[in-house]
Amino acid sequence: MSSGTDKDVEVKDTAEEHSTNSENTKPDSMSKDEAKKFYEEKGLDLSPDVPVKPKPIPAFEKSLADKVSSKFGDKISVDYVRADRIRVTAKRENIVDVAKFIRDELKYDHAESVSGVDYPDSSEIEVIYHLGSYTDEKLGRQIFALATRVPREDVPNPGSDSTRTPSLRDVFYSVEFHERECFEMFGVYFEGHPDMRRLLLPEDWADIPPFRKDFKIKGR
Amino acid sequence: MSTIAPQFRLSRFIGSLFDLIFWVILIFSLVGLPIVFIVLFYIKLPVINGQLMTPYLAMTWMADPSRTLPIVKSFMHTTIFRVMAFPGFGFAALLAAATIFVERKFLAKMQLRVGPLYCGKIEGILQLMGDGFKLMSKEIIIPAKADKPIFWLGPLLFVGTAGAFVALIPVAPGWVVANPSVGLLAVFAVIGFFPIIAVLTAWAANSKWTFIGGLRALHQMVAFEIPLILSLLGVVILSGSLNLSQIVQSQEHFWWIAFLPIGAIVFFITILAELERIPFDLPEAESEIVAGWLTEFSGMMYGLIQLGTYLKLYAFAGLFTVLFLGGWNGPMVWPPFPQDIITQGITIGPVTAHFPGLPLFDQEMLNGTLWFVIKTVGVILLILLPRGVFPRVRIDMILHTGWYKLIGLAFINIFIALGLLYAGVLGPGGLLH
Amino acid sequence: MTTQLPPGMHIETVDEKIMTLNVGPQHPGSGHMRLIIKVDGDYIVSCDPDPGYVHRGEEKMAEYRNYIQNIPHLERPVIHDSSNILYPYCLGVEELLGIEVPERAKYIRVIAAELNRCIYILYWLAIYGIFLGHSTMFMWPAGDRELFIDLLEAMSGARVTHAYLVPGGVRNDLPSNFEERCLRQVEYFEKRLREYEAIFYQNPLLKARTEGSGILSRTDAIRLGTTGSVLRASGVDFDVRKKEPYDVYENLDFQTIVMKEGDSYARSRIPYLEMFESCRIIKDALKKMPKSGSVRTKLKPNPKGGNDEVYRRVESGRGAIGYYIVSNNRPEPYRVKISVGSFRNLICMPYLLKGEKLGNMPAVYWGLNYWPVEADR
Amino acid sequence: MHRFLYSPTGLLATLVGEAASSFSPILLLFTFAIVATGPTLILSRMIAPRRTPNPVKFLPMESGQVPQGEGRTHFMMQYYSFVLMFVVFDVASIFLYAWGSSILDLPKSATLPIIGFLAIIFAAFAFALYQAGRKNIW
Repeated sequence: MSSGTDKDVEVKDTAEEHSTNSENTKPDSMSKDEAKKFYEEKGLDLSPDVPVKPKPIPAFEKSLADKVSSKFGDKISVDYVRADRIRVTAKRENIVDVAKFIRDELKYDHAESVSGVDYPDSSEIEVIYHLGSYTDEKLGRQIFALATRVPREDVPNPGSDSTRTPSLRDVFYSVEFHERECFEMFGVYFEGHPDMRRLLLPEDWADIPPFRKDFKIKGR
Repeated sequence: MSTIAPQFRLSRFIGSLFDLIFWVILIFSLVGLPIVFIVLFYIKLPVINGQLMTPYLAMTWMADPSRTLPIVKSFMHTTIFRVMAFPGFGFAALLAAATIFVERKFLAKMQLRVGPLYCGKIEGILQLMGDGFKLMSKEIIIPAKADKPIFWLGPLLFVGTAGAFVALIPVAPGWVVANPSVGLLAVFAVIGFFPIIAVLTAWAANSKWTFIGGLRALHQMVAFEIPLILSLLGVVILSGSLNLSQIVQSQEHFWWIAFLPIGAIVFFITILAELERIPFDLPEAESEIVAGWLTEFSGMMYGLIQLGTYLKLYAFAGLFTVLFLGGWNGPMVWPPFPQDIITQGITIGPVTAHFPGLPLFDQEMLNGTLWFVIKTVGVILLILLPRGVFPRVRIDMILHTGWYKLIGLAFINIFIALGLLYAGVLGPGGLLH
Repeated sequence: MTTQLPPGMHIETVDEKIMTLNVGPQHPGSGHMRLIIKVDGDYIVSCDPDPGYVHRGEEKMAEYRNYIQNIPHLERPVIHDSSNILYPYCLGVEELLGIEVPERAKYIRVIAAELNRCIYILYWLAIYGIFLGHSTMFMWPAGDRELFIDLLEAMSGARVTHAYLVPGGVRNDLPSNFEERCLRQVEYFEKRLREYEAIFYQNPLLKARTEGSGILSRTDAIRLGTTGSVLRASGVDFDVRKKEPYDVYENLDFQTIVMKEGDSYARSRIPYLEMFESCRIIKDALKKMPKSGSVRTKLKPNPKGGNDEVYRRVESGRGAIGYYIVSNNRPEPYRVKISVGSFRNLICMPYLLKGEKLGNMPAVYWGLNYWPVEADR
Repeated sequence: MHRFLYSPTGLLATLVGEAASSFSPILLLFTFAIVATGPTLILSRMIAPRRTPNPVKFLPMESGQVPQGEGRTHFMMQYYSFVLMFVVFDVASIFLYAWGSSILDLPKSATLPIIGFLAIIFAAFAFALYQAGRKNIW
């Protein structure tokens, strides 16, 4: 992807660019053995006759990720940069700053979703904000995944244990209901959220937050 | 266990029959005979075949066929018959029932459906009956904190008031239940009751939705009562009378809709609002306030309200016909009663039967009724039509329409009527009279 | 805030005459959800949406089933748009497993998705009509849905829950003679759509009622992160089909419908106009589709994703649907998160209804293109 | 004797007067409608099932929730100005009928004061509507 030098040209044929982009990757496609090795590293289990197409690191996304990492340095870690997708993990202390930077400098303006992922093995819960942009034409196909990790307690007490992180509601207004959902499904308390109440679950829900891994579906 | 009456004994059955006969005789002599005497003393009875009718004599129509038709005919000229059957309740209820069926089929055709189809084999003609039985067999649930007497009274009052409205509509020359000299004012008085009943039951039900619905009914009256009153002033000016029958007679040559189309339009719009039909069905707006003031009604209470609503629909359509479409006036299309049946009787094979007292109705009355029904049904269809075309409006739009537009149009209508009168086009000595 | 309290009205002063209304879940003007509305007379002073009456934990259930078993139950949140809600899942799983989809299958998927979008929008439009008291607008779209239901039944064998899209392509090829039938029905449908315009959208009473009610400005639409028709009605030109074209949407000829007004009328009109575009897409796709070829890449039985994650999104009838799938080298996904347009638009409800008249509530509520079952998942 | 018993005017007319007797059929039809339809309520009460009562069944409609607050409250509906105007102008417009029904008997010069009256009403309408539009929150 040609890093968005000229805006008009880019807007007109983003689609074309994308296809040429994948063609460009073809010359450096690997041989069958190499591909097998590549997929084994990734942990993929594929039938051998599936065509192999590893993706290179696109330039435009790389430039965005570099902006973030040059600003925050060690405070964040860039997990991956792929076509249209960037993922950055920040510490929960500075996630608000990172989010503000992403909003003001990179022009991402809304959150598409807030997902929690429970990792009982490392005793952590990951909260991932998928951010998108409506205002910036170049970012139309981009999703910026901003993740943070919060400690997880084995006996959860939602709202009054250490499973808490600063809310991004003042940065991205659109996370309001997503964070409420994350709160009741994972027990992650978002500090500074004005309206941290239950949303989807029944009023009399008395069990642990249901999307944690130690909550088992009955009959399974 | 499958027998219908397992405890059946023939002797007891016969014994119970005797019991029954005893009680019938007892009750008849204690209650029936006094009633006969009361009728003899107080009710005006007709003279049939030169003989004054008495209740005892009335019984003889079964034995003497020559008396049958005169008695029936004399009965038809009593107030009781008018109230119960012809221009009154029975006629209106029949038309109302037909309206419900026609509405469902008509609307279905408009919306590319078939409508009622199965009940009654032919195009679901008995659907209404089925619905009636269904409503009757449903449990009536009254909210615990409701004001029970008022709540029970609500549907009855509604039907009664609709009946009172029906009483004022003249159907054919001389065929009207009540003919007061200020009939139009009586109409206004009766119309004013409907929102009051709505508010009363809404208050009695002790539910929020009914309460808001009742208030909306009140606001609807506030918005449309004055345009309704003012739009009819033109008709009164031109015909010079408040009596509905005289207003119809005044339209013998021209219908007032030809001269006062604006008034007719305003009146038609206010009819839709008073009937709570679709562009203005705010008191029952189901997507906003469940069912408005009808929310807590269940079973037959709801059925009675529906009956009252359709009686009201007939009465308003009749009023429109009377005021603007010339009521019963129309060319004579009803064939005269064949004279040879009166003079020679009906011959079926060897038997010739004479029916003194024929014809039951005179030609003028039948013709008038025909025209009235045709016009009224037309108006009813016109009232049903917006339901398939328009969405519901908002309460502020209703108030705005009523006060800013319809009242202005009604005033214009009054000046048109005055202009016609003073320009010498209409009125006594006018060009067209 | 676009809609302020009416002049002369303050929450503090009107507190004691406020009435709390529970709109839903058993209310003809609500779906499977509840709006706790406080009204002062005819004006709504606050609105607190309470979804969750049909929450079934689809995301949790997905963690217990393997990638193929997940297909039928992941389309349950919105069965009227079942192809579109499965679409991003298939795209995501294909990306996870590194599968290529045959060219013909891509076109068939697009056709199925657009047919399903029409089914959904017609259903939505029917309810929009009856919410505003327009019963004809309820019956007509509900009847015309049958056209597309029949087509999808011919394609997939099921009338509503198709489960037609699978990772690797589509479940089966088109039946014979499908192209002519589809073209004929779509062309008939376009004629019908123009009649909708005459009876509904040009209706003066409808315009008077919905124009200018519940205005959502462009800035607010972006700030609240709305999506789909709500976003486009506020003047933001964003459609995932254009911005991030998946499968063959980049080859097809269609436009994004955008309106500037941002009121309830615009929100109701955008989906209607999009049905014309859907018809164009279907006709174009039928023309450009390869006439023969494979429609499905065979997967290995019980495939495993790597230690990886994907986020894929498509444009559904209610806006962007995004699937966030985390896999951990097992046949079942480790976590599936469905970001649906309905849930994202829910945030508008307290925002738009405040200060609105009670009579505008159905128009604003349903104009948000909010599908309670989908929002709850 | 005979004449007294069957007087042609009838009892009602002699007692309450000619005018009232022309209204009495309205009341008669009002009563008849109630008498004719009321028994359906009783019939319905007889044939309809009455299942075991429970308190939830008799709650007022609250969309499936436990009712909160009273149904009969002090509730201010807006558009008060229109209600106020209604109270005034409804009576005024009914008065016009007294003139309208007798206009054919009146001399033409009698119309002028009425025209003046209409003008006053119209001006008052306009002023009241202007005020109502100014304070639309009434």
